[in-house]
Amino acid sequence: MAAKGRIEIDAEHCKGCELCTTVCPQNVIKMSDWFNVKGYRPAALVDPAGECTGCAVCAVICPDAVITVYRTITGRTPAAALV
Amino acid sequence: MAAKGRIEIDAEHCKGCELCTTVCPQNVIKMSDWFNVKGYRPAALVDPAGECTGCAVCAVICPDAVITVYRTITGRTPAAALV
Amino acid sequence: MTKELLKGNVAIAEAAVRAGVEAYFGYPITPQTELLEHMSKRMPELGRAFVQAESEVAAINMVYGAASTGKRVMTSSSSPGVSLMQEGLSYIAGSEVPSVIVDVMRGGPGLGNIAPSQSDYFQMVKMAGHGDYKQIVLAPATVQEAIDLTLLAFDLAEKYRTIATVLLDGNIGQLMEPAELPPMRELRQTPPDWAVSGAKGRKKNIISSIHLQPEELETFNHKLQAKLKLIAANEVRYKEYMIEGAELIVVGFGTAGRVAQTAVKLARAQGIPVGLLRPITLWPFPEERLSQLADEARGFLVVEMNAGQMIDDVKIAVAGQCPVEFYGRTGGVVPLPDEVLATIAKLDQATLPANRVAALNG
Amino acid sequence: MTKELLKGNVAIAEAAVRAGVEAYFGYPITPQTELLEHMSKRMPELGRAFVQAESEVAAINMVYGAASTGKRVMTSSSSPGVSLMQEGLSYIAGSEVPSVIVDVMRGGPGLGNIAPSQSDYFQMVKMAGHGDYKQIVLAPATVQEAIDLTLLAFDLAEKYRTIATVLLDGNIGQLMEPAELPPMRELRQTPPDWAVSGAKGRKKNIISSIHLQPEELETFNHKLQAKLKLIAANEVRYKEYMIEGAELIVVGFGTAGRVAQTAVKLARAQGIPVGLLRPITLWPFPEERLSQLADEARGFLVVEMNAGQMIDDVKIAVAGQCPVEFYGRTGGVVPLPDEVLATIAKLDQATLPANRVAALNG
Amino acid sequence: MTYDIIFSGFGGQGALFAGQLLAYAAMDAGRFVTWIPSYGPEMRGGTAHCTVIISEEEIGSPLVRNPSTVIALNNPSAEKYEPLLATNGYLFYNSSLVSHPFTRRNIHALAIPGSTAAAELGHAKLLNMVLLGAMLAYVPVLPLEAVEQALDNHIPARRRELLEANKLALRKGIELAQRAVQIPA
Amino acid sequence: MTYDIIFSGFGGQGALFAGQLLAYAAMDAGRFVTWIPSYGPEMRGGTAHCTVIISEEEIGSPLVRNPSTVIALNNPSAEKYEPLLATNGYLFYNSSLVSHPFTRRNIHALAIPGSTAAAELGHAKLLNMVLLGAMLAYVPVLPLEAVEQALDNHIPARRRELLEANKLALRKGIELAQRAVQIPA
Amino acid sequence: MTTTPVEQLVYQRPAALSEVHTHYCPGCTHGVAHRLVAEVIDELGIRENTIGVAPVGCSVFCYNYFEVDFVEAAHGRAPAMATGIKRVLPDRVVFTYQGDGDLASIGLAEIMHAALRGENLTVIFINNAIYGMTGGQMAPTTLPGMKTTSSPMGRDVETSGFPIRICELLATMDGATYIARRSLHNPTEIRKAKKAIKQAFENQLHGHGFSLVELLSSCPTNWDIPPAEALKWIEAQMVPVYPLDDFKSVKK
Amino acid sequence: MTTTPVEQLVYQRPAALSEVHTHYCPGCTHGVAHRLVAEVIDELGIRENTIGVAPVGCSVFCYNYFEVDFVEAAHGRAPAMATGIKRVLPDRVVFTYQGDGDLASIGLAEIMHAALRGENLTVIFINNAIYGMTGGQMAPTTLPGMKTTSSPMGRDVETSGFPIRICELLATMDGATYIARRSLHNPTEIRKAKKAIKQAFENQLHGHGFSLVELLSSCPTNWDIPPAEALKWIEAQMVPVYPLDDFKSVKK
Ligand SMILES: Cc1ncc(C[n+]2csc(CCOP(=O)(O)OP(=O)(O)O)c2C)c(N)n1
Ligand SMILES: Cc1ncc(C[n+]2csc(CCOP(=O)(O)OP(=O)(O)O)c2C)c(N)n1
Ligand code: SF4
Ligand code: SF4
Ligand code: SF4
Ligand code: SF4
Ligand code: SF4
Ligand code: SF4
Ligand SMILES: [Mg+2]
Ligand SMILES: [Mg+2]
Repeated sequence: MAAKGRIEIDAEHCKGCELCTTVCPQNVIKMSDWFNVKGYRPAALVDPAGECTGCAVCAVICPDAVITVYRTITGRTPAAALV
Repeated sequence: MAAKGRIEIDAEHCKGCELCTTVCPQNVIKMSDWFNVKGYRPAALVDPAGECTGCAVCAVICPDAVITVYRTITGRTPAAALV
Repeated sequence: MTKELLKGNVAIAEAAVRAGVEAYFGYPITPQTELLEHMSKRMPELGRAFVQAESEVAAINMVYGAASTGKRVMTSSSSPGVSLMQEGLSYIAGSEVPSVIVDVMRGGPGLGNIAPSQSDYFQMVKMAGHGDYKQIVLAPATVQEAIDLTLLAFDLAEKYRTIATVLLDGNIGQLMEPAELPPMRELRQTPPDWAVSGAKGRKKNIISSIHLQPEELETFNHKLQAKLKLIAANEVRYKEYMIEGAELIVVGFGTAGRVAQTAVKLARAQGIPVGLLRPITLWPFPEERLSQLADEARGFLVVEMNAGQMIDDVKIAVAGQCPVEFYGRTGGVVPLPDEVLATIAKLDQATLPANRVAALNG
Repeated sequence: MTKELLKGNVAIAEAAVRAGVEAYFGYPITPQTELLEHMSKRMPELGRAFVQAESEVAAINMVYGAASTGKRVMTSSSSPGVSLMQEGLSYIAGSEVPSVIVDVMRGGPGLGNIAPSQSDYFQMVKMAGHGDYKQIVLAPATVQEAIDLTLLAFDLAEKYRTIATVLLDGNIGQLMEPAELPPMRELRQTPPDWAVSGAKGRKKNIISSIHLQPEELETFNHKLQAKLKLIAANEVRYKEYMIEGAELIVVGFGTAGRVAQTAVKLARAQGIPVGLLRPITLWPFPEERLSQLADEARGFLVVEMNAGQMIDDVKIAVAGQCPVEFYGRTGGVVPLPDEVLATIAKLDQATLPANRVAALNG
Repeated sequence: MTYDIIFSGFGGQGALFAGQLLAYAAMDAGRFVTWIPSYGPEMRGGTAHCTVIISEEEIGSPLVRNPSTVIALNNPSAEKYEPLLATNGYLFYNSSLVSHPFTRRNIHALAIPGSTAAAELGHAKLLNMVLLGAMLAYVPVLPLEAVEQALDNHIPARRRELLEANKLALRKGIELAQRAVQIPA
Repeated sequence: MTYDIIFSGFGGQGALFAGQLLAYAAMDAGRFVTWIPSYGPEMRGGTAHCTVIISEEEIGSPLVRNPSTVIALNNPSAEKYEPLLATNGYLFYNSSLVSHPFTRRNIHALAIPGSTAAAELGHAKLLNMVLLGAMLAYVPVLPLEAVEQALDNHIPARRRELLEANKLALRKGIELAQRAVQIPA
Repeated sequence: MTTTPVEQLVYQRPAALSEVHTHYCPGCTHGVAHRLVAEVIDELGIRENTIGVAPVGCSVFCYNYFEVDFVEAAHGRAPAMATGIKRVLPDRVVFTYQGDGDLASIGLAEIMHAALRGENLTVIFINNAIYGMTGGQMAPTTLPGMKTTSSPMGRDVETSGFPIRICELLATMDGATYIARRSLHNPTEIRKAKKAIKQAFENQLHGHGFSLVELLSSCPTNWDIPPAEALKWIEAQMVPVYPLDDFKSVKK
Repeated sequence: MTTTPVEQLVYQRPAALSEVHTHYCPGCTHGVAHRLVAEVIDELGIRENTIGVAPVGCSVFCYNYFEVDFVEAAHGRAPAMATGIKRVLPDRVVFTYQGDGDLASIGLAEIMHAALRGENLTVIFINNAIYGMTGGQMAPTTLPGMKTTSSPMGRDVETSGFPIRICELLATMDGATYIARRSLHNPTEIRKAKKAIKQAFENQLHGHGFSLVELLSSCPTNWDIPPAEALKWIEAQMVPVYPLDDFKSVKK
C-alpha cells in the first residue's frame, strides 16, 4: 500500500542550503543549476520515477519553510498531517 | 584535670548583644547595668567561684571580637589555641 | 478632599496609584525606598502589578515591556540606579512607549552617599543614554508639586508617547508637608492602537527601536525631533517669585529653589532688587523666559546642589547678555538661605551700574 | 618605523598594546568588534590579560578592579554598551583610578543601527553617570590621530588619575589609512602608591567612592573639581584649518570635522572666508579659543552626526556674540561635503554685513 | 510669625515622632508646615533629628542654620545645637541624660528631667512628649489643645493605648517647664 | 589630483580587497589614501562596497557623493552608481553579470566581462583583479607595476598561491579594457 | 475498504510564519526553530493571543517573521521585558526567543530571575555556541578548544571558562516547571524539538509557570562549515556537551 | 608529667581585624563572619598578600574592618571587580564579601560568570534572607511567607518567586571547585564555618579556582528579633530551606 507523494518548492525563497537533499530518503531532491533573484541555486524535485512518498522529511528540515508536501494514498483514508 | 579560665571583655567595644551570655556553658557572663560610651550595656565575666574553663565558646560567638580568653591548665603542657 | 501630611516619596507613590498606574517595577535604593515600599503594599491590594525587580536594569526593561502594552507603568530609583537604566531608557525613547521614571537624587559620584543632591541634572536633562532623545523632566519643590507633577508625568508621557521623569533630591523625597491627593482615576479600558496586546482582528503591532538603514533611522529621528520641538513649545513650566522689578535673577530648582526663595525674600528685605525663577520643567527648559529676563537683568545667580550643571542651560539662554554666577553645594550638603543671600549680595555689588555705585559712595 | 595601512579599530587596539596596556576587558559589539578581536589575539600572546566579559556592566567593573591595582587597563564598546557602563564609570570617577574607555559610536536611540554616529556626545562629554565628574574625551578624526590619542589617553588617565576616553564614530573605526604605530613601551614595574596590591610593609590602601558624611563628600568633590579645572586649563587640544582671515567658523569633530574640512576648502575656493576648528578634546572643550574667534566672526556653523549636541558647548563659548547655526545628519547618515558647503554658503549670505550686501548688489 | 524647631535625640527616643505630631497640629490649625528628618547613615544606632517649620506664610527652605527652638533628648544633640541656636532661642534639654555644660548667655536653655519624668509616668517612650510639652509652655507656636487634638487624630493605631499617657506626658512637660531652671535664666 | 573610486559588488566578489590593494599601492607610492568600507546590515549576503580616495593632499572627507570612478561587480552596484558617478567619470562593470541598461551620456561606462575572464583564468575569485586591471588602463591613478608590487607586499598569506594568477588577472583586465565597448563611448 | 485515491496536503508553511524572506544565512537552523514555533502557535490556535519578545542577536528581526504582536528587547533583557508584558496581560501567551549570547551571557541574571519568580512564560533558547550576529565571537556556550574570532587559539577553559549548561542550571530552580534541551540536527530530533516547544507553550496556557526549551542550532556562517555538515557537527560535537533531555517537567 | 600551671592565651582578636568599632547592629553575625575571615587570613599568613572586595550592603564598610588592601565595588559587581584584580595580580589572594541582595539579586550574572570562568577567587556570601542596608526589603533569599518592608503580606511565591539556592546553582558549574553552605547560628556551626572558609582560601592558594562559602547570618534589626532569638530563627527557619553541606569540593 505505497503512498505516492509530491513536493512543491518555492524556488524564489529557497536559499539553496541543500539540507533537504541530504535527508530525502528517496533521494529525489536535487539542486538546480540556475540562480534565483536572491542569488541562490534552488532545490527542486527531480522524480521521474515517482519515488517521492510524501514523507515530508524534507519539509521538516527546511529552514526556510519553502516546501509544501502532498501525498496520495491508495487504499485508505488519508492520514492526518504528520509533522 | 580541670582547666581554669578567665576572659577579658573590651567593655567599651562590646555592643551588649548578649550572645555570649547565651552560650557560656558555665553561665558566668552577665550583662552589666551601666552603659558604655556607645550606649550599650556591656557583658562582663561574673565568676566569683572561678567556674570559667577558658573554653572560648563565648569568643567564638562574639560578633565584635571583644573577648580575649586565657586558660591555666594544671598538669600538662597547654594546648594550642582552640579556635 | 482635605490635606494630609505626606512624605514626598509616599505622596508620589500614592499619586501614581491615583493616576491609574497599572504596574510598578523597581529595586530598593535609598532615598527612594518608601516609594517602592508603598507600592509593594498598594499595588497588590488593588490587584495591580508590583514586581521587585532583580536590578534596575531589569526594572527598566520590565517597564519597557509593560509600557509596550499601552498600560500606565512606572519605576523609581536614585542616582546609581538611574545610571544603570540608561540603556533601557534609550530603547524606550527609541520605541516611543510612554513611561514614567522617578529619580530621587543622592550624592555622587560612585556610591557617594545617600544625602540629597541634584547631580543627576546632566544624566536626566541632557539625556544620558546613547542616541538623540530627550525626556520630559519635572522637578517638584514641594510635596504638593510632587503629587501634581506625578499626575502630569503620566499625562504627558501618554500625550507625547515619551518618557516623563520626576526628578527630585532626597530632601523632597523625605520632606513631609500638607498636601492634597487627587481622586482615584478610572483605569483605561482599551489599549492605544500602537500597543501590543495580541493581534486579534488587526495587523500585528511591533514595538522596536531598530531602523537598520541609516536613512530610515534618520527619518525616525526627524519625527522624534519634531515631537521634541512640539513638547519644547508647549510644555515649559516654571514659577517666579518677586520677579517684578528684579534686576538680579536667581535660578534654582527643587530644594535649591526653595532655599533660594527664602534667600530672595531676605535680600528683598535688605533692598536688593532680586527675584527667583524656579524651573519646574528642566526639559523643556524655560529658555525663552530666561532670555527675556536677561534683556533687563544685571546678573544671574544659579543655585544648585551640584558642581554646576543647569548653569549650562542658563548660560545658553542668557547668551552673554549679563554675567551668570554660580553657587553650589555638593555631596549631599544642602545650601542654607544665608549662604545664598551672601552670594546675592556679592552679585549685587559686582553688577551695580556705575551711576548707582557713585550714588552709594557719594 | 614605517607607515602601515591600518583600520581605526585595529590601530587603537595595537596602540594600546604598544602603550603598555596590561588588561583588556570587553564585550563584542559592532562597530568596535575588531578592537576586541585584535585584543583577544594580542594580549594572550604577550602574556597580558584579556577577558571577554559577560556584559558591558561586567567589563567596566573588571576595568575598575584592574585599574585599582594601578595597572594600565582599558575597555571598548559602542553606544548601547557605553550606556550600560555609566554606573561603573561614575564609580571609577569617584575613586579616581585611571582608566581608558573607547567608544565607537553607532546610530541610536535604542538598538538603532550600527552605522556611524556622534550621538554619544552628551553621554560622554556631559558625563552620563550620576554625580559631578567629567572624563577626558579625545576625538580622533584620522587613524594616525586614533593611535596618538590612544597613547595620550593612557598618559592623561595616569597623570590625572581620571577616566580618559577615545570617542570616535563608526567611520573612523572602519576607516583604513596609512599610519605609524609607536614602539612598544616598557611595562611599569612598581605600582603607584595609592594602588591596592597587598598591604606589604605599608598601611593598607583602600579604593572606594563612598563618603558617608555630606561634608566629606563635598571635600572630595572640591578636590575633584579642582583637578578638573587643572585638566581644563592644561589639556585643551584642537586643530584649525584655513582659520586665517575666516569670518565664518565651522566647528566639527571626527568624521564630521573631516567632511567639514573638505567643505571649507571648497567654500574657500568659492571665495567664502570660512575656516574650521576641529576640537580634538571634547572635554575639556576649546571654549576659550572659540570665544576668541567669536570676537571677530560673523557666524558659526556646527556640523555633527547627531541632532545637535556639541552645539550647546559652542553656544556657551560664543555667548551670543554672533549666530550659531547647525547642520546635522542622524541615524548613521554621514553628511557629505556638498551639503556642508551649501550650509556654509547660506550662513555666508545670512550674515553678510550690510555694506557688503550693498556692494554685492550694487 | 515663623517657628523653626529642631527635635534631636538617639534613634528610638522619639524625636522624629514629636516633630511629626507638632507638624500635624500645625496642619490642622491651617498653618504652613514642613517636617524634614535627617536620614541616612547616622540613623542606625546614632542620632536622629528633624526640623519642623511652622509659619503663616509659604515656606521656602525647609532647613535652617539657626533654629529658634531646639529640643535635645540626649547629650550629643545638646552639644551640637547649643552653638547653632538663634540668639534668644529656646533649648529644651533632657536633663536626665544631658551633662553638656551650656555656656552661651544669649539663649534660653531649659533643663527638663524628661527621662525621669517619663519613667515616673510609666514608660520611657513618653520622653518625647514631656519635652514637647515643655516647649509648648514657652514657645507660643500652638496651644496645648491643638497638640492633644493632633494626638487624637493622628496617633498611629499601634500607639493608641498610650494616648492618655501621652497627654499626661505633655502636661507633665508643661509643669516641669514652668519650674525649670533656665540657663542663663 | 584626487581620485575617488568606489568598488562595489556582492559580498565575496572581492570588492573590498580590490580597494584595499589599491590603497596599499597608493600608500607605498607615498600618496595620501583612505579606504572605507560599507559595513553593517547589507554585508550579510548583500552588497559590499568601499570608497578609496587617493590624493597628493591631506584627505578630508573619506566619503564622496559623486565618485570619479566606479567598479561595479554586480547588477545592483551598476544600478546604484550609474546616477551617482561624476560627470565624465568612469564606470567599469562586470558585463558577465550586469544587465543594467546604462542611459547616461556624460559618463564612460566600460563593459568588462570579468566573471567570464576570471573563470577562464581558473578562479572565480580573480574577478576583482580583472576589473581593477581594467580601471588601471583608463584611470591614471597608479601604474600597474605599483599595484603588482602591492600584491607582492601585502597579499595575505592564505592568498599567496594566487599571487601570479592575480597578476595575470590584472593584465587580463587591462587587455579587456583596451578592447572594451564604451557606453556612450 | 478501498476508496479512490485523493491527493492530500501533508505539509505547508504555517500561517503564523510571515510570508517574507528571512535574513538568515542559508541552512541556518534559526529558520527551523522559527518554523516549529509558528507551527505550534497555529496548532494551539493562539496566534491572535500571543506576544513575542525578540532578542538582540541574529534573530533580532524575528518580529518580522511571525504573524503575532512582537516587541524587540535590549540585549539580554527579553525575560524582563516579557515579565513586564505578562504581568499586565496575564491572559496573553508571552514568549521570548533568545540566542546564547543574549540569554546566557549578558542576560543571565534576567533569565534566572524570571525562572526564580516562576514567571508564566515560554522561552525558546537557541544555542549555537557562538555570537552569530556580531561575526562569530566566543559565547558562554562555545565548546572547549573551539576557535572563534575572539578565541583565535580556541576556547581555553583556563582563562575563558567552561561551556554553560543553561538547562542544568535552571532545573535547580523551584520556579521553573519545564526545562528541556533538544537539537535541530536531523528530522527526528526536529520532531522531538517541536513536541518540547508545544509542551512549553501548553504549560503557559495551563498557568504552570516558567518553561524553557533549549535548541542546539547551527551557524554555518561563523562556524565556517557548510549547512549539512554543520548539522553533523552539532550531533558529534555539541550533543555530548549538551545532552538532550527533559531536565525538569513538573505537572501541576 | 606535671608542670607548674601557666596561664595561656587561648583566644584573642585576630590581627587582620582592624581595631575599630564596626557599624553593625548588636548581635549581627556579619561581625562573626568578619572575625572568621580575619582568623583565616592570620592563620594562612596572607594578610600582606590579600586584596578584599567589599559589596554594597551592610558590609559596604568592611574595607575599614580588615587590615588588608581593599576595594569597594558597585552593587553586585564585586566578582567582576575581583576578576579584574586577580587577572592582573594572579599571585595575590583576592576575595569578595557579599550579601544576598548584592550577590543573588543584582549581581547574579557576575557571580555565575565568575564561577563559570573558574576565576581563582574566594567568595564569602552572607545570606541573611533580607536587604539589611536599605531597611529590610525582600531579598531573593527571603523565605516564603516572610514579611519584609517590600513584601508586607509575606513573600508570596506566586508573584515574588522562590528562595534562590546559590550553592545548589553554582555547584552545577564546571568552573566552581569548592561550594559550601554553613551557618553562624551557634558555636559549633561557627567552627564548621571557619573550616569551610579556610578551605575556600586554601583552594585559591593552590590555584584550584572558584570557591564560595555561603553563611547563613542573622539580621536582628530588620527581622525585628533579638540577637539570640535570631540565631534560633536561623536554625529553625533558614536551615531547612538552605541545607548545610559541601555542594562541591573538587581537589585538583
Ligand atoms: C548592550 C549590547 N551589547 C552588545 C551588543 C552587540 N551584539 C549584538 S548581537 C550580539 C550577540 C548575539 O549572539 P547570540 O545571542 O548568541 O545570538 P546569535 O546571533 O548567535 O543568534 C551582540 C554581542 C548589543 N547590541 N548591545
Ligand atoms: C545600583 C544600586 N542599586 C541599589 C542600591 C541600594 N542598596 C544598597 S545595599 C542594598 C541591598 C543590600 O542587601 P544585601 O546585599 O542582602 O546586604 P545586607 O545589607 O543584607 O548585608 C541595596 C539594594 C545601590 N547602592 N546601588
Ligand atoms: S516528501 Fe519525502 S520523499 Fe518526497 S521529496 Fe520530501 S523527503 Fe523526499
Ligand atoms: S532545505 Fe529548503 S531552503 Fe534549503 S535547499 Fe532545500 S528547499 Fe531550499
Ligand atoms: S571561656 Fe567558656 S566558660 Fe569562660 S566565659 Fe567564655 S564561654 Fe564561659
Ligand atoms: S557577644 Fe561580644 S558584643 Fe555581644 S555582649 Fe558578649 S561580649 Fe558584648
Ligand atoms: S550568522 Fe550564523 S546564526 Fe546568524 S543567520 Fe547566519 S548562520 Fe544563522
Ligand atoms: S541591618 Fe541587619 S545585616 Fe545590617 S548590620 Fe544591622 S543586623 Fe546586621
Ligand atoms: Mg548564538
Ligand atoms: Mg542581605
